[in-house]
Amino acid sequence: MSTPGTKHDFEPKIIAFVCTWCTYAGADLAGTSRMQYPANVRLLKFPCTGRIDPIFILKAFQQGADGVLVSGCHPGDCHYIAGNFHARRRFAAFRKLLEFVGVDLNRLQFSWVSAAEGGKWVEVVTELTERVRCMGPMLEFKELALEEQWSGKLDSLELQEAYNQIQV
Amino acid sequence: MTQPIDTSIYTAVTDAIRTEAARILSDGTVTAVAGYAAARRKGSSQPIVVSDAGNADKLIFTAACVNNLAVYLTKAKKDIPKSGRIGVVVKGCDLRALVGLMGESQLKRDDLYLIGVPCAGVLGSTIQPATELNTDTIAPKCLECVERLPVGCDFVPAVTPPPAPELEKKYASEIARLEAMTPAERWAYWKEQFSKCIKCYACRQVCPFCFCEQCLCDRNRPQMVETTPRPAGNMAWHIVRAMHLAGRCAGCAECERACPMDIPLNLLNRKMAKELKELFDYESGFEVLECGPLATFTEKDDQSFIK
Amino acid sequence: MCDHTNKNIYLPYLATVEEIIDETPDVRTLRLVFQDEKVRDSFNFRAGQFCEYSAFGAGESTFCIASSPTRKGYIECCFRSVGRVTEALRRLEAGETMGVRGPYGNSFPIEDFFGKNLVFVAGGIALPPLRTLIWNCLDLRDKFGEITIVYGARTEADMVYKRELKEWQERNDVRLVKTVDPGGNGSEWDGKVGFVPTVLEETAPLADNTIAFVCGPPIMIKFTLPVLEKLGFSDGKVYTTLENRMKCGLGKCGRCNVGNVYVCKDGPVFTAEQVKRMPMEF
Amino acid sequence: MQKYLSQENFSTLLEKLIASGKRVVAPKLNAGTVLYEPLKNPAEIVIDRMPRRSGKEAFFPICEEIISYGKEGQKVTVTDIDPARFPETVLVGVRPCDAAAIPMLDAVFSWDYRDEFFLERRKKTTVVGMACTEADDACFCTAVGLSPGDPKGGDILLTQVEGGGYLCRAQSEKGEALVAAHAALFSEPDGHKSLPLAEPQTEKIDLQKVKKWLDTNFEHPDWDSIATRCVGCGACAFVCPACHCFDIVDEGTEKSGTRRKNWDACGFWKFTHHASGHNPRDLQPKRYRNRIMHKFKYYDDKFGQRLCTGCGRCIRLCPAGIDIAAIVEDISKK
Repeated sequence: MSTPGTKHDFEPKIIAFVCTWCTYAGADLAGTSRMQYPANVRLLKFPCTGRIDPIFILKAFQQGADGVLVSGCHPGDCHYIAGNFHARRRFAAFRKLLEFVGVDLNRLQFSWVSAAEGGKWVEVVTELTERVRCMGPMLEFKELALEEQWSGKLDSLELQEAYNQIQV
Repeated sequence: MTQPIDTSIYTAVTDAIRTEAARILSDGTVTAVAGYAAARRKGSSQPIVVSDAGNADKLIFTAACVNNLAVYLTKAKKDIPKSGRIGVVVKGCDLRALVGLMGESQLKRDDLYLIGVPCAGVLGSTIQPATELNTDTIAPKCLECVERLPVGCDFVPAVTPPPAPELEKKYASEIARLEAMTPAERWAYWKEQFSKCIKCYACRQVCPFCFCEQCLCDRNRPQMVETTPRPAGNMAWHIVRAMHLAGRCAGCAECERACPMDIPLNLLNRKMAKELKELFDYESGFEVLECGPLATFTEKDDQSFIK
Repeated sequence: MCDHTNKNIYLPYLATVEEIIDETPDVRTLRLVFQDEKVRDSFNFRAGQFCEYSAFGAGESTFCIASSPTRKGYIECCFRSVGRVTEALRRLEAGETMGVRGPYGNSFPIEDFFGKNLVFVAGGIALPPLRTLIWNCLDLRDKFGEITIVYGARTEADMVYKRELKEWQERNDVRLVKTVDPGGNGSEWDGKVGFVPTVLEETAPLADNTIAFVCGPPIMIKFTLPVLEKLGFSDGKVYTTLENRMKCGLGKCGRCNVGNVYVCKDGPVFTAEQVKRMPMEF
Repeated sequence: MQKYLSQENFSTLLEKLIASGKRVVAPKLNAGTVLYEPLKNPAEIVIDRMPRRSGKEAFFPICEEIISYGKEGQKVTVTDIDPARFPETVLVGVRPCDAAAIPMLDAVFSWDYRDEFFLERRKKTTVVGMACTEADDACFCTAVGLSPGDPKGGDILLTQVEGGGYLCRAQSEKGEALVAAHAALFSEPDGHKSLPLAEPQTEKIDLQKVKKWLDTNFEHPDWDSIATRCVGCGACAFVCPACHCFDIVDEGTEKSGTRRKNWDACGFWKFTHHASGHNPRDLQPKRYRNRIMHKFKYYDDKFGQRLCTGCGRCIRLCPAGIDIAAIVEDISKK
């Protein structure tokens, strides 16, 4: 486990999509209890895990996340009765899809963290952060974002210069 | 080794479709029949809506009748008149799509008159329509078809389709091949495939299940998927498409057939179908279900992947 | 007109939002000043022309230039926030930067109107395309005969340019008839109640030596044209401006055409005679 | 001036062009599909199959940056694209139907305002065409007044000869310059006989009659039956060598990003949809009518020719089996 204040070569960006009723409160509890956990995680609060569209996860990776955490109420505790049951099925399917297109599932974590589980929150976040740190940056989507179709590619300035020299 | 596939039943099927269409049009059972008609190119066919019994003899069925006509009955095709009951010519795979649409309350069984086709298989995409059907030219979906005789139709010509050729199931073996790769290899595979995508949305437009009046990808507040046909946006679009079809796709493979760039889109759909079968024991079939696998849940669903 | 040879025709000028005027709860006017002094001096346009306005990160949107070419040093655009770009433009605060490409399209042949009476008929958010011409004419007031403005909106609150309507009402060289749809009038409403075509018929401007300008939603135009005809206006003496979705504004991108007429190049100003020859595709 | 270029020398020519730093674009396989793409080595070229997409991509990229912008505090900077960065290109193995479309696009991008993105790329590209020796029943170049050996739009036309190699005819300054720069690879054409050219099966269509019908039949019940089967995708427009409609979109955030021009299609409902919700072409038949009208009337009204070269791609690839050649032929007989 990382000790706060340790310098690392790579600080992963972790995006956490959490439900407001359980996990957000759990993270809040961790904070008010002064528990330490990596500052790499950015929290986005949703009314329910059922509201977390798989496309959000995709978008997070596209926008530069190295790891994504989705967390909500334990089964049976959903504020909206069944939101997390639906989410569970959806994410079970979505992670299979991501795996099939070549996303390493070690970068994606799902968890149930209740409002009382500040400790579990710290544990989940720390483990994911450290795991992703070992894996290094998520390059696939970032590289993809920089790619052009061949027809839209421009000559780089270096190439241009080299070409001009051939011409002379 | 290439072996011819017997499509001789299609002559009888064509005759039966014509007779039945003429009957139901003239006795007022339906106001129109959606089927296939011959087109200009040798051996080719195209969808047609016949509303006059006199035109029923335009209808045909051949191995080039590849389209899934269910798409013309969905909300996305508002322009097709839906005054009264409509007859539709359906293959087994098309019927599964219609059944799915009924399950999603998009269609009512009573509004349809289903003319089922005993099917010996159809041609694969981008094959010249005049080509003879054989084990090389047959659409890959037909090799995995288990329902060559549609069930639950109002009319099915009394002919028996020949048994399916025992051939390698291309999707299953391709999925297995991809699953055996490392994530990086799979990423490279799909990246190459999606690099061909031009965002023509043919895959979406022909899909019976893409009936949203406004696709997420056509909405721009917020723009969840980039509209530009660049690698990043292409990847995002295909992931979104596969996800939105998971648990709904009936396996008609229209997306793959329609793709002008030969992207193996049905592979994604088949993979999701395989996973949903394993996870929730769901398979698309001929029985109308109240809820698809991702629209319902049980308390005992697998959660081994959740901490 | 700016010189575009060998230049990136899609490159916008940068302009600063100098003033923001809320016309209605969802319609806003932006007064823009070009950041480049040379552009500020050289940017000339005629009443009726349009620009492509961009909010960087959201895209471009097409509106007419709503200010008069006689008022130098700035231009104004007026838009209802309904889409991605207009919402982004609405988020801009005074002092912020946006992009402007233009001016594009044809314009009102104002010289042809000298010595004539003018009737302006506008509905709702369609006043801005005529407002540029109204001010242009008012700034050259002695060159025209009588000027009548019939302006209608759904409700009092939906009326744009309220301050200017007041100004026109107070001027004795302009006849302003304003109207709201039945039910859209408040207790202190001092105008008429009724739809624009009906009110226009009541107003009954003389057709003799008069040019009419109509701009509004398609349904209003549809019912106004017959009224004008009844009043004796020939189609060649009725002008309107069309709008269609545009991307380039330059006659390339291929979406604004009505039949073989490109609204961005051949328009946006057309006579009723021209419009009647077009297929119904706008 | 006709010259002979042996198969071997053809490869050498490509090799030299690639080595000189030029972008050599030719039909090649990408994940199982033949597309015009930059060659890494001459062996990649595929000449016996028609590329799925047309050659227009070399000048009219599927997606290109037209400006980039950045915002810091209240200060916005907009950066132009330097046309010097458009690569010098040789487009090789272009089918006559693709080459013939290039002047059609020239007209659009150069009338009135000049689109330097297209024109500059065009200026920097030498088009080496290749006459067709095979045609399928979707090909209809002869029906619209072209032919499998038509030299229109190219700088050089290659014709395959018996026993391998090509007859090479340079037909523009650019073409002659290319031949002259590699003169050693070419020899006299004596004795080399070109392979018979393809013979598309379609009969010539009377395009004047088509135009005449279109002139007066914007409203006609047949439009509905022609287009009911259209599913509203953009496949036909995107594979078409002559379609040139595009979209302009911003990609990025408010802080930084690019403005891009990418292909668009009149078949999409979104194409003409106003933000207000109004759509002048609200139904698919209206959108399909625009496609036919644009190709055989509007473009003709403006530029005096048709916007179709009969490549047949839209016929082969239409998911709904719409056959533009059949439609136009029917119209010509009305």
